[in-house]
Amino acid sequence: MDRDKSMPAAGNYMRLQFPSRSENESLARVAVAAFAAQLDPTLEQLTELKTAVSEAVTNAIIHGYEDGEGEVRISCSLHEGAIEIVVEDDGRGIEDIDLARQPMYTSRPDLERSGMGLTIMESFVDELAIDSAPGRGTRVRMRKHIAPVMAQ
Amino acid sequence: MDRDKSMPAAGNYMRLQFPSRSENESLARVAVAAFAAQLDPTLEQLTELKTAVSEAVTNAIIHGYEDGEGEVRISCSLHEGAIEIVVEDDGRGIEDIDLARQPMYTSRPDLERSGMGLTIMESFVDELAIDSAPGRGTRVRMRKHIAPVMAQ
Amino acid sequence: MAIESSVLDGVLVVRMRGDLDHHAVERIRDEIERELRATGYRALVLSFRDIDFMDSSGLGLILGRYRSVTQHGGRLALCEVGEPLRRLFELSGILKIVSVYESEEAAIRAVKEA
Amino acid sequence: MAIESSVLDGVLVVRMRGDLDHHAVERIRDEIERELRATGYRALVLSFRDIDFMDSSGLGLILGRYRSVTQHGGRLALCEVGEPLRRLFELSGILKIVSVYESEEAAIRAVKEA
Ligand SMILES: Nc1ncnc2c1ncn2[C@@H]1O[C@H](COP(=O)(O)OP(=O)(O)O)[C@@H](O)[C@H]1O
Ligand SMILES: Nc1ncnc2c1ncn2[C@@H]1O[C@H](COP(=O)(O)OP(=O)(O)O)[C@@H](O)[C@H]1O
Repeated sequence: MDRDKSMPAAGNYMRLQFPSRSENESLARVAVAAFAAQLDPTLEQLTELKTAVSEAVTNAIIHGYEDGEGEVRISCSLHEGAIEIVVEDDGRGIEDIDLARQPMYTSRPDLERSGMGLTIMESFVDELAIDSAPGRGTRVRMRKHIAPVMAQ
Repeated sequence: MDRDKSMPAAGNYMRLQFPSRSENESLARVAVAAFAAQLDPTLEQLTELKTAVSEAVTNAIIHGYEDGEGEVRISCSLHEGAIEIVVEDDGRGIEDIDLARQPMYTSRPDLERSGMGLTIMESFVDELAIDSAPGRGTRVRMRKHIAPVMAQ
Repeated sequence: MAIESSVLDGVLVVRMRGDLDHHAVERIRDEIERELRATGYRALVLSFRDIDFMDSSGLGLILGRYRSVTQHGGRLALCEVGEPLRRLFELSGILKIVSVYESEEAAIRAVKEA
Repeated sequence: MAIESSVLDGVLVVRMRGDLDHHAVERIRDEIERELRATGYRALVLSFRDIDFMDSSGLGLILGRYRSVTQHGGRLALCEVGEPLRRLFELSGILKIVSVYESEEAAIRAVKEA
Protein backbone atom coordinates (compact mmCIF):
# COMPACT_ATOMS: atom_id res chain seq x y z
CA MET A 1 0.00 0.00 0.00
CA ASP A 2 2.06 2.89 -1.24
CA ARG A 3 0.02 6.04 -0.70
CA ASP A 4 2.63 8.09 -2.49
CA LYS A 5 1.74 6.90 -5.91
CA SER A 6 -2.04 6.99 -5.94
CA MET A 7 -3.06 9.92 -3.79
CA PRO A 8 -0.23 11.72 -2.13
CA ALA A 9 -1.04 12.56 1.42
CA ALA A 10 -4.81 12.71 0.90
CA GLY A 11 -6.50 12.88 4.28
CA ASN A 12 -3.26 13.47 6.11
CA TYR A 13 -3.20 15.98 8.95
CA MET A 14 -1.07 17.30 11.77
CA ARG A 15 -1.81 19.20 14.94
CA LEU A 16 0.71 21.28 16.85
CA GLN A 17 0.38 23.14 20.15
CA PHE A 18 2.86 25.31 22.01
CA PRO A 19 2.88 28.18 24.50
CA SER A 20 2.60 31.73 23.17
CA ARG A 21 6.31 32.52 23.24
CA SER A 22 8.02 34.29 20.41
CA GLU A 23 10.76 31.65 20.26
CA ASN A 24 8.13 29.19 18.98
CA GLU A 25 7.35 31.22 15.86
CA SER A 26 10.06 29.50 13.87
CA LEU A 27 8.93 26.06 15.10
CA ALA A 28 5.46 26.82 13.72
CA ARG A 29 6.82 27.82 10.32
CA VAL A 30 9.17 24.87 10.06
CA ALA A 31 6.53 22.31 11.09
CA VAL A 32 3.94 23.62 8.63
CA ALA A 33 6.54 23.73 5.86
CA ALA A 34 7.63 20.14 6.61
CA PHE A 35 4.01 19.02 6.47
CA ALA A 36 3.23 20.98 3.29
CA ALA A 37 6.30 19.44 1.65
CA GLN A 38 4.13 16.38 0.95
CA LEU A 39 2.31 18.35 -1.75
CA ASP A 40 5.65 19.19 -3.38
CA PRO A 41 5.20 22.98 -3.31
CA THR A 42 7.47 25.40 -5.15
CA LEU A 43 9.91 27.43 -3.08
CA GLU A 44 7.69 30.46 -3.61
CA GLN A 45 4.59 28.66 -2.36
CA LEU A 46 6.53 27.45 0.65
CA THR A 47 7.68 30.98 1.45
CA GLU A 48 4.09 32.23 1.16
CA LEU A 49 2.84 29.51 3.52
CA LYS A 50 5.57 30.14 6.06
CA THR A 51 4.92 33.87 5.96
CA ALA A 52 1.16 33.47 6.43
CA VAL A 53 1.68 31.06 9.34
CA SER A 54 4.24 33.35 10.91
CA GLU A 55 1.77 36.26 10.76
CA ALA A 56 -1.07 34.27 12.31
CA VAL A 57 1.09 32.84 15.10
CA THR A 58 2.65 36.21 15.86
CA ASN A 59 -0.84 37.74 16.09
CA ALA A 60 -1.93 35.04 18.53
CA ILE A 61 1.12 35.76 20.70
CA ILE A 62 1.10 39.56 20.59
CA HIS A 63 -2.56 40.43 20.20
CA GLY A 64 -4.36 37.31 21.40
CA TYR A 65 -2.39 36.75 24.57
CA GLU A 66 -0.85 40.25 24.68
CA ASP A 67 2.55 38.74 25.43
CA GLY A 68 1.18 36.82 28.41
CA GLU A 69 1.16 33.05 28.41
CA GLY A 70 -1.45 30.95 26.66
CA GLU A 71 -1.53 28.13 24.16
CA VAL A 72 -1.39 28.47 20.39
CA ARG A 73 -2.89 25.60 18.39
CA ILE A 74 -2.23 24.87 14.76
CA SER A 75 -3.88 22.23 12.67
CA CYS A 76 -3.12 21.41 9.06
CA SER A 77 -4.82 19.07 6.67
CA LEU A 78 -4.46 18.18 3.01
CA HIS A 79 -7.37 18.06 0.58
CA GLU A 80 -6.95 17.37 -3.11
CA GLY A 81 -3.79 19.33 -3.61
CA ALA A 82 -4.68 22.09 -1.16
CA ILE A 83 -3.49 22.67 2.37
CA GLU A 84 -5.78 24.01 5.06
CA ILE A 85 -4.17 25.62 8.08
CA VAL A 86 -6.04 26.70 11.20
CA VAL A 87 -4.33 28.84 13.83
CA GLU A 88 -6.21 29.29 17.10
CA ASP A 89 -5.75 31.08 20.37
CA ASP A 90 -7.91 31.51 23.50
CA GLY A 91 -6.92 35.12 23.88
CA ARG A 92 -8.72 38.46 23.90
CA GLY A 93 -10.33 38.13 20.50
CA ILE A 94 -11.04 40.77 17.86
CA GLU A 95 -13.85 43.30 18.35
CA ASP A 96 -14.09 44.52 14.78
CA ILE A 97 -12.80 42.04 12.21
CA ASP A 98 -13.43 44.37 9.24
CA LEU A 99 -11.32 47.05 10.87
CA ALA A 100 -8.60 44.52 11.74
CA ARG A 101 -8.41 43.42 8.10
CA GLN A 102 -7.72 46.94 6.81
CA PRO A 103 -4.19 47.35 5.49
CA MET A 104 -2.02 49.33 7.93
CA TYR A 105 -4.50 49.03 10.79
CA THR A 106 -2.87 47.95 14.01
CA SER A 107 -4.03 48.20 17.61
CA ARG A 108 -0.41 48.11 18.74
CA PRO A 109 1.60 50.87 17.05
CA ASP A 110 3.50 51.06 20.36
CA LEU A 111 5.04 47.67 19.49
CA GLU A 112 6.06 48.93 16.04
CA ARG A 113 3.52 46.66 14.36
CA SER A 114 3.01 47.50 10.71
CA GLY A 115 -0.66 46.53 10.50
CA MET A 116 0.14 44.46 7.40
CA GLY A 117 -0.15 40.96 8.86
CA LEU A 118 -3.70 40.16 7.79
CA THR A 119 -3.17 41.84 4.41
CA ILE A 120 -0.12 39.67 3.77
CA MET A 121 -1.98 36.53 4.82
CA GLU A 122 -4.83 37.42 2.48
CA SER A 123 -2.50 37.87 -0.43
CA PHE A 124 -0.36 34.77 0.24
CA VAL A 125 -3.18 32.21 0.58
CA ASP A 126 -6.30 31.54 -1.50
CA GLU A 127 -8.84 31.76 1.29
CA LEU A 128 -8.70 33.47 4.66
CA ALA A 129 -11.51 33.22 7.18
CA ILE A 130 -11.39 34.76 10.64
CA ASP A 131 -13.67 33.78 13.52
CA SER A 132 -13.29 35.61 16.76
CA ALA A 133 -15.15 35.92 20.02
CA PRO A 134 -14.06 38.93 22.09
CA GLY A 135 -12.73 37.71 25.42
CA ARG A 136 -12.57 34.12 24.21
CA GLY A 137 -10.23 33.80 21.31
CA THR A 138 -9.55 33.86 17.61
CA ARG A 139 -9.49 31.22 14.92
CA VAL A 140 -7.88 31.92 11.57
CA ARG A 141 -8.47 29.45 8.75
CA MET A 142 -6.34 29.60 5.63
CA ARG A 143 -6.51 27.48 2.52
CA LYS A 144 -3.95 27.41 -0.23
CA HIS A 145 -3.92 25.37 -3.38
CA ILE A 146 -0.52 23.79 -4.01
CA ALA A 147 -0.52 20.80 -6.33
CA PRO A 148 -2.63 19.74 -9.28
CA VAL A 149 -5.49 17.44 -8.26
CA MET A 150 -4.49 13.78 -8.51
CA ALA A 151 -6.69 11.07 -9.93
CA GLN A 152 -7.75 8.79 -7.09
CA MET B 1 11.00 40.50 29.30
CA ASP B 2 13.56 38.76 27.17
CA ARG B 3 13.49 35.08 28.09
CA ASP B 4 16.44 34.42 25.85
CA LYS B 5 18.97 35.95 28.12
CA SER B 6 17.98 34.71 31.56
CA MET B 7 16.62 31.20 31.11
CA PRO B 8 16.49 30.06 27.56
CA ALA B 9 13.27 28.29 26.84
CA ALA B 10 12.75 27.08 30.41
CA GLY B 11 9.29 25.59 30.72
CA ASN B 12 8.68 25.67 27.01
CA TYR B 13 6.90 22.72 25.39
CA MET B 14 5.32 21.55 22.18
CA ARG B 15 2.85 18.84 21.30
CA LEU B 16 2.47 17.30 17.88
CA GLN B 17 -0.04 14.73 16.59
CA PHE B 18 -0.36 13.09 13.20
CA PRO B 19 -1.70 9.90 11.65
CA SER B 20 0.56 6.85 11.56
CA ARG B 21 1.75 7.30 7.99
CA SER B 22 5.34 6.86 7.01
CA GLU B 23 5.35 10.20 5.17
CA ASN B 24 5.04 11.91 8.57
CA GLU B 25 8.31 10.52 9.90
CA SER B 26 10.29 13.43 8.52
CA LEU B 27 7.77 15.95 9.91
CA ALA B 28 8.33 14.45 13.37
CA ARG B 29 12.12 14.75 13.10
CA VAL B 30 12.03 18.27 11.72
CA ALA B 31 9.58 19.55 14.35
CA VAL B 32 11.55 18.08 17.27
CA ALA B 33 14.78 19.46 15.83
CA ALA B 34 13.25 22.93 15.40
CA PHE B 35 12.04 22.83 18.99
CA ALA B 36 15.35 21.52 20.36
CA ALA B 37 17.17 24.30 18.51
CA GLN B 38 16.24 26.57 21.42
CA LEU B 39 18.85 24.79 23.54
CA ASP B 40 21.49 25.46 20.89
CA PRO B 41 22.51 21.82 20.39
CA THR B 42 25.57 20.75 18.43
CA LEU B 43 24.98 19.19 15.03
CA GLU B 44 25.86 15.81 16.53
CA GLN B 45 23.31 16.18 19.33
CA LEU B 46 20.70 17.22 16.79
CA THR B 47 21.40 14.16 14.66
CA GLU B 48 21.12 11.93 17.73
CA LEU B 49 17.78 13.47 18.68
CA LYS B 50 16.40 13.19 15.16
CA THR B 51 17.51 9.59 14.93
CA ALA B 52 15.96 8.64 18.28
CA VAL B 53 12.67 10.34 17.35
CA SER B 54 12.66 8.69 13.96
CA GLU B 55 13.08 5.26 15.59
CA ALA B 56 10.27 5.83 18.08
CA VAL B 57 7.85 7.19 15.48
CA THR B 58 8.68 4.42 13.02
CA ASN B 59 8.02 1.86 15.76
CA ALA B 60 4.63 3.42 16.52
CA ILE B 61 3.72 3.24 12.82
CA ILE B 62 5.03 -0.24 12.00
CA HIS B 63 4.69 -2.12 15.27
CA GLY B 64 2.10 -0.12 17.21
CA TYR B 65 -0.42 0.32 14.43
CA GLU B 66 1.01 -2.44 12.20
CA ASP B 67 0.75 -0.13 9.19
CA GLY B 68 -2.94 0.52 9.85
CA GLU B 69 -4.14 3.98 10.73
CA GLY B 70 -3.95 5.46 14.20
CA GLU B 71 -2.59 8.61 15.79
CA VAL B 72 0.98 9.19 16.90
CA ARG B 73 1.49 11.82 19.62
CA ILE B 74 4.74 13.54 20.45
CA SER B 75 5.33 15.93 23.27
CA CYS B 76 8.55 17.75 24.03
CA SER B 77 9.53 19.91 26.94
CA LEU B 78 12.66 21.67 28.10
CA HIS B 79 14.06 21.41 31.61
CA GLU B 80 17.31 23.04 32.68
CA GLY B 81 19.24 22.36 29.53
CA ALA B 82 17.65 18.97 28.84
CA ILE B 83 14.94 18.01 26.40
CA GLU B 84 12.32 15.43 27.24
CA ILE B 85 10.52 13.76 24.35
CA VAL B 86 7.53 11.45 24.74
CA VAL B 87 6.28 9.43 21.75
CA GLU B 88 2.96 7.66 22.23
CA ASP B 89 0.68 5.40 20.26
CA ASP B 90 -2.60 3.61 21.04
CA GLY B 91 -1.52 0.52 19.17
CA ARG B 92 -0.96 -3.12 20.02
CA GLY B 93 1.61 -2.56 22.75
CA ILE B 94 4.66 -4.60 23.71
CA GLU B 95 4.26 -7.94 25.51
CA ASP B 96 7.85 -8.31 26.69
CA ILE B 97 9.72 -5.04 26.99
CA ASP B 98 13.00 -6.70 28.05
CA LEU B 99 12.95 -8.86 24.94
CA ALA B 100 12.06 -5.86 22.76
CA ARG B 101 15.08 -3.97 24.11
CA GLN B 102 17.56 -6.67 23.12
CA PRO B 103 19.84 -5.61 20.29
CA MET B 104 18.83 -7.29 17.01
CA TYR B 105 15.48 -8.48 18.34
CA THR B 106 12.64 -7.70 15.98
CA SER B 107 9.15 -9.13 15.73
CA ARG B 108 9.05 -8.16 12.05
CA PRO B 109 12.00 -9.68 10.18
CA ASP B 110 9.56 -9.97 7.26
CA LEU B 111 9.67 -6.17 6.93
CA GLU B 112 13.49 -6.22 6.92
CA ARG B 113 13.63 -4.56 10.34
CA SER B 114 17.07 -4.66 11.88
CA GLY B 115 15.95 -4.86 15.50
CA MET B 116 18.34 -2.02 16.35
CA GLY B 117 15.80 0.78 16.90
CA LEU B 118 15.58 0.63 20.69
CA THR B 119 19.33 0.01 21.00
CA ILE B 120 20.02 3.13 18.94
CA MET B 121 17.57 5.18 20.99
CA GLU B 122 19.22 3.99 24.19
CA SER B 123 22.63 4.99 22.98
CA PHE B 124 21.59 8.38 21.52
CA VAL B 125 19.71 9.75 24.54
CA ASP B 126 20.56 9.84 28.24
CA GLU B 127 17.41 8.18 29.54
CA LEU B 128 14.94 5.89 27.85
CA ALA B 129 11.81 4.63 29.59
CA ILE B 130 9.19 2.46 27.92
CA ASP B 131 5.67 1.96 29.22
CA SER B 132 3.40 -0.33 27.33
CA ALA B 133 0.04 -1.98 27.82
CA PRO B 134 -0.59 -4.86 25.41
CA GLY B 135 -3.63 -4.06 23.32
CA ARG B 136 -3.64 -0.45 24.41
CA GLY B 137 -0.50 1.27 23.37
CA THR B 138 3.07 2.28 24.02
CA ARG B 139 4.69 5.33 25.52
CA VAL B 140 8.39 5.99 25.06
CA ARG B 141 9.99 8.72 27.15
CA MET B 142 13.45 9.98 26.26
CA ARG B 143 15.54 12.58 27.99
CA LYS B 144 18.71 14.10 26.64
CA HIS B 145 20.93 16.72 28.17
CA ILE B 146 21.89 19.40 25.66
CA ALA B 147 23.04 22.68 27.14
CA PRO B 148 24.83 23.67 30.32
CA VAL B 149 22.43 24.62 33.12
CA MET B 150 21.78 28.37 33.17
CA ALA B 151 21.59 30.47 36.27
CA GLN B 152 17.99 31.59 36.73
CA MET C 1 19.17 35.76 14.10
CA ALA C 2 22.32 37.78 14.41
CA ILE C 3 23.36 41.24 13.32
CA GLU C 4 26.73 42.56 12.36
CA SER C 5 27.23 46.29 12.21
CA SER C 6 29.97 48.63 11.16
CA VAL C 7 30.31 52.37 10.71
CA LEU C 8 31.65 53.51 7.34
CA ASP C 9 32.24 57.27 6.91
CA GLY C 10 29.60 57.97 9.56
CA VAL C 11 27.08 55.63 7.98
CA LEU C 12 25.82 52.82 10.24
CA VAL C 13 25.62 49.66 8.18
CA VAL C 14 23.66 46.77 9.74
CA ARG C 15 23.75 43.32 8.18
CA MET C 16 21.06 41.04 9.48
CA ARG C 17 21.33 37.26 9.24
CA GLY C 18 18.67 34.57 9.67
CA ASP C 19 14.92 34.82 10.17
CA LEU C 20 13.59 38.34 10.60
CA ASP C 21 10.39 37.58 12.52
CA HIS C 22 8.73 39.04 15.63
CA HIS C 23 11.07 37.05 17.90
CA ALA C 24 14.17 38.38 16.15
CA VAL C 25 12.89 41.93 15.85
CA GLU C 26 12.21 42.21 19.57
CA ARG C 27 15.82 41.30 20.18
CA ILE C 28 17.59 43.44 17.62
CA ARG C 29 15.52 46.64 17.71
CA ASP C 30 17.24 47.97 20.83
CA GLU C 31 20.63 46.96 19.54
CA ILE C 32 20.19 48.98 16.35
CA GLU C 33 18.76 51.95 18.28
CA ARG C 34 21.78 51.91 20.59
CA GLU C 35 24.16 52.08 17.66
CA LEU C 36 22.07 54.78 16.00
CA ARG C 37 22.35 56.85 19.14
CA ALA C 38 26.13 56.37 19.17
CA THR C 39 26.40 57.50 15.54
CA GLY C 40 23.99 60.44 15.92
CA TYR C 41 21.19 58.95 13.73
CA ARG C 42 22.86 60.36 10.67
CA ALA C 43 22.56 57.56 8.18
CA LEU C 44 21.49 53.92 8.34
CA VAL C 45 21.84 51.15 5.78
CA LEU C 46 20.04 47.87 6.43
CA SER C 47 21.33 44.92 4.44
CA PHE C 48 18.96 42.02 3.75
CA ARG C 49 21.53 39.87 1.96
CA ASP C 50 21.62 37.12 4.59
CA ILE C 51 17.95 37.20 5.55
CA ASP C 52 16.41 33.77 4.99
CA PHE C 53 12.88 34.70 5.99
CA MET C 54 10.97 37.86 6.82
CA ASP C 55 7.39 38.68 7.75
CA SER C 56 5.54 41.88 8.64
CA SER C 57 7.51 42.21 11.86
CA GLY C 58 10.47 43.06 9.64
CA LEU C 59 8.38 45.75 7.93
CA GLY C 60 7.64 47.17 11.38
CA LEU C 61 11.35 47.20 12.17
CA ILE C 62 12.13 49.10 8.97
CA LEU C 63 9.30 51.61 9.49
CA GLY C 64 10.32 52.13 13.10
CA ARG C 65 13.94 52.84 12.14
CA TYR C 66 12.74 55.07 9.30
CA ARG C 67 10.86 57.10 11.89
CA SER C 68 13.69 57.40 14.37
CA VAL C 69 16.30 58.24 11.74
CA THR C 70 14.23 60.84 9.87
CA GLN C 71 13.14 62.45 13.16
CA HIS C 72 16.80 63.24 13.67
CA GLY C 73 17.23 64.50 10.14
CA GLY C 74 19.06 61.34 9.07
CA ARG C 75 18.55 59.00 6.12
CA LEU C 76 17.72 55.33 5.67
CA ALA C 77 18.41 53.02 2.74
CA LEU C 78 17.94 49.29 2.27
CA CYS C 79 20.02 46.97 0.15
CA GLU C 80 20.33 43.45 -1.28
CA VAL C 81 16.68 42.51 -0.95
CA GLY C 82 16.36 39.03 -2.46
CA GLU C 83 13.54 37.69 -4.60
CA PRO C 84 11.52 36.01 -1.79
CA LEU C 85 11.33 39.31 0.13
CA ARG C 86 10.48 41.47 -2.90
CA ARG C 87 6.78 40.67 -2.80
CA LEU C 88 6.55 41.57 0.86
CA PHE C 89 8.17 44.93 0.16
CA GLU C 90 5.90 45.60 -2.80
CA LEU C 91 2.74 44.55 -0.98
CA SER C 92 3.52 46.77 1.97
CA GLY C 93 4.02 49.97 0.01
CA ILE C 94 7.22 50.52 1.96
CA LEU C 95 9.09 51.21 -1.27
CA LYS C 96 7.22 54.51 -1.54
CA ILE C 97 9.14 55.91 1.41
CA VAL C 98 12.44 53.98 1.52
CA SER C 99 14.76 53.20 -1.36
CA VAL C 100 16.25 49.79 -2.04
CA TYR C 101 19.68 49.45 -3.65
CA GLU C 102 21.33 46.51 -5.35
CA SER C 103 24.55 46.76 -3.38
CA GLU C 104 25.69 47.96 0.00
CA GLU C 105 28.04 50.44 -1.68
CA ALA C 106 25.22 52.02 -3.68
CA ALA C 107 23.08 52.32 -0.53
CA ILE C 108 25.93 53.91 1.43
CA ARG C 109 26.59 56.38 -1.39
CA ALA C 110 22.90 57.29 -1.55
CA VAL C 111 22.55 58.11 2.15
CA LYS C 112 25.81 60.05 2.15
CA GLU C 113 24.94 62.16 -0.86
CA ALA C 114 21.78 63.43 0.74
CA MET D 1 14.48 10.54 -1.27
CA ALA D 2 15.72 9.61 -4.71
CA ILE D 3 18.09 7.02 -6.07
CA GLU D 4 20.30 7.10 -9.11
CA SER D 5 21.75 3.88 -10.36
CA SER D 6 24.20 2.83 -13.02
CA VAL D 7 25.89 -0.39 -14.05
CA LEU D 8 29.68 -0.25 -14.36
CA ASP D 9 31.42 -3.43 -15.62
CA GLY D 10 28.52 -5.52 -14.31
CA VAL D 11 28.53 -3.80 -10.91
CA LEU D 12 25.27 -2.14 -9.91
CA VAL D 13 26.07 1.18 -8.28
CA VAL D 14 23.20 2.83 -6.38
CA ARG D 15 23.55 6.39 -5.12
CA MET D 16 20.90 7.34 -2.60
CA ARG D 17 20.00 10.95 -1.90
CA GLY D 18 18.03 12.49 0.98
CA ASP D 19 16.66 10.94 4.17
CA LEU D 20 17.03 7.18 4.42
CA ASP D 21 14.20 6.42 6.84
CA HIS D 22 11.39 3.84 6.93
CA HIS D 23 9.32 5.87 4.47
CA ALA D 24 12.16 6.05 1.96
CA VAL D 25 13.24 2.44 2.42
CA GLU D 26 9.77 1.11 1.66
CA ARG D 27 9.88 2.95 -1.62
CA ILE D 28 13.38 2.14 -2.84
CA ARG D 29 13.76 -1.48 -1.71
CA ASP D 30 11.79 -2.85 -4.65
CA GLU D 31 13.56 -0.55 -7.08
CA ILE D 32 16.98 -1.82 -6.01
CA GLU D 33 15.79 -5.45 -6.07
CA ARG D 34 14.49 -4.97 -9.61
CA GLU D 35 17.83 -3.71 -10.79
CA LEU D 36 19.67 -6.46 -8.94
CA ARG D 37 17.55 -9.00 -10.77
CA ALA D 38 18.37 -7.35 -14.09
CA THR D 39 22.10 -7.48 -13.34
CA GLY D 40 22.06 -11.02 -11.96
CA TYR D 41 22.81 -10.06 -8.33
CA ARG D 42 26.51 -10.12 -9.12
CA ALA D 43 27.78 -7.06 -7.33
CA LEU D 44 26.19 -4.09 -5.57
CA VAL D 45 27.73 -0.86 -4.36
CA LEU D 46 25.60 1.44 -2.18
CA SER D 47 26.82 5.03 -1.99
CA PHE D 48 25.88 7.09 1.07
CA ARG D 49 27.51 10.29 -0.16
CA ASP D 50 24.27 12.24 -0.51
CA ILE D 51 22.43 10.78 2.47
CA ASP D 52 21.43 13.57 4.86
CA PHE D 53 19.88 11.36 7.50
CA MET D 54 19.63 7.66 8.22
CA ASP D 55 18.09 5.54 10.97
CA SER D 56 17.81 1.80 11.61
CA SER D 57 15.51 1.39 8.61
CA GLY D 58 18.61 2.07 6.51
CA LEU D 59 20.45 -0.68 8.39
CA GLY D 60 17.57 -3.01 7.54
CA LEU D 61 17.86 -2.05 3.87
CA ILE D 62 21.59 -2.82 3.85
CA LEU D 63 21.16 -6.14 5.66
CA GLY D 64 18.31 -7.10 3.35
CA ARG D 65 20.38 -6.40 0.24
CA TYR D 66 23.37 -8.19 1.81
CA ARG D 67 21.16 -11.24 2.15
CA SER D 68 19.74 -11.18 -1.36
CA VAL D 69 23.10 -10.52 -3.00
CA THR D 70 25.06 -13.15 -1.07
CA GLN D 71 22.31 -15.73 -1.59
CA HIS D 72 23.07 -15.41 -5.29
CA GLY D 73 26.80 -15.62 -4.72
CA GLY D 74 27.26 -11.88 -5.30
CA ARG D 75 29.08 -9.21 -3.31
CA LEU D 76 28.08 -6.00 -1.53
CA ALA D 77 30.18 -2.97 -0.60
CA LEU D 78 29.29 0.42 0.85
CA CYS D 79 31.03 3.70 0.21
CA GLU D 80 31.29 7.35 1.24
CA VAL D 81 29.70 6.98 4.67
CA GLY D 82 29.86 10.42 6.29
CA GLU D 83 30.63 11.23 9.91
CA PRO D 84 27.01 11.49 11.13
CA LEU D 85 26.26 7.96 9.89
CA ARG D 86 29.48 6.40 11.22
CA ARG D 87 28.16 5.91 14.74
CA LEU D 88 25.05 4.17 13.46
CA PHE D 89 27.20 1.77 11.45
CA GLU D 90 29.50 1.11 14.39
CA LEU D 91 26.67 0.62 16.87
CA SER D 92 24.90 -1.84 14.63
CA GLY D 93 27.84 -4.15 14.12
CA ILE D 94 27.11 -4.08 10.40
CA LEU D 95 30.77 -3.37 9.67
CA LYS D 96 31.57 -6.95 10.71
CA ILE D 97 29.85 -8.28 7.62
CA VAL D 98 30.02 -5.50 5.02
CA SER D 99 33.01 -3.37 4.09
CA VAL D 100 32.92 0.39 3.75
CA TYR D 101 35.19 2.17 1.28
CA GLU D 102 36.24 5.80 1.03
CA SER D 103 35.38 6.15 -2.63
CA GLU D 104 33.00 4.62 -5.12
CA GLU D 105 35.95 3.48 -7.25
CA ALA D 106 37.51 1.60 -4.34
CA ALA D 107 34.17 -0.08 -3.56
CA ILE D 108 33.68 -1.11 -7.20
CA ARG D 109 37.19 -2.49 -7.37
CA ALA D 110 36.63 -4.49 -4.18
CA VAL D 111 33.44 -6.21 -5.33
CA LYS D 112 34.95 -6.98 -8.75
CA GLU D 113 38.12 -8.49 -7.37
CA ALA D 114 36.22 -11.02 -5.36
N1 LIG E 1 -5.19 36.58 17.17
C1 LIG E 1 -5.60 37.85 17.40
N2 LIG E 1 -6.15 38.18 18.60
C2 LIG E 1 -6.56 39.45 18.86
N3 LIG E 1 -6.46 40.46 17.95
C3 LIG E 1 -5.93 40.19 16.74
C4 LIG E 1 -5.48 38.89 16.40
N4 LIG E 1 -5.02 38.92 15.13
C5 LIG E 1 -5.17 40.19 14.70
N5 LIG E 1 -5.73 40.97 15.67
C6 LIG E 1 -6.05 42.41 15.56
O1 LIG E 1 -5.99 42.77 14.20
C7 LIG E 1 -5.08 43.85 14.02
C8 LIG E 1 -4.43 43.77 12.67
O2 LIG E 1 -3.62 42.62 12.57
P1 LIG E 1 -2.43 42.57 11.52
O3 LIG E 1 -2.95 42.98 10.19
O4 LIG E 1 -1.80 41.24 11.61
O5 LIG E 1 -1.42 43.70 11.99
P2 LIG E 1 -0.42 43.85 13.23
O6 LIG E 1 -0.13 42.50 13.79
O7 LIG E 1 0.76 44.48 12.63
O8 LIG E 1 -1.12 44.73 14.23
C9 LIG E 1 -4.12 43.73 15.17
O9 LIG E 1 -3.47 44.95 15.46
C10 LIG E 1 -5.06 43.29 16.30
O10 LIG E 1 -5.76 44.36 16.84
N1 LIG F 1 5.50 1.29 19.60
C1 LIG F 1 5.58 -0.05 19.60
N2 LIG F 1 4.46 -0.81 19.58
C2 LIG F 1 4.52 -2.17 19.59
N3 LIG F 1 5.69 -2.85 19.57
C3 LIG F 1 6.85 -2.16 19.58
C4 LIG F 1 6.85 -0.74 19.59
N4 LIG F 1 8.14 -0.33 19.61
C5 LIG F 1 8.89 -1.45 19.60
N5 LIG F 1 8.13 -2.55 19.59
C6 LIG F 1 8.59 -3.97 19.61
O1 LIG F 1 9.95 -3.98 19.95
C7 LIG F 1 10.71 -4.65 18.92
C8 LIG F 1 12.11 -4.04 18.84
O2 LIG F 1 12.03 -2.70 18.37
P1 LIG F 1 13.29 -2.03 17.66
O3 LIG F 1 14.49 -2.26 18.50
O4 LIG F 1 12.95 -0.62 17.37
O5 LIG F 1 13.51 -2.87 16.34
P2 LIG F 1 12.69 -2.96 14.96
O6 LIG F 1 11.81 -1.73 14.81
O7 LIG F 1 13.75 -3.01 13.95
O8 LIG F 1 11.86 -4.20 15.05
C9 LIG F 1 9.88 -4.50 17.68
O9 LIG F 1 10.20 -5.46 16.71
C10 LIG F 1 8.46 -4.64 18.24
O10 LIG F 1 8.14 -5.98 18.44
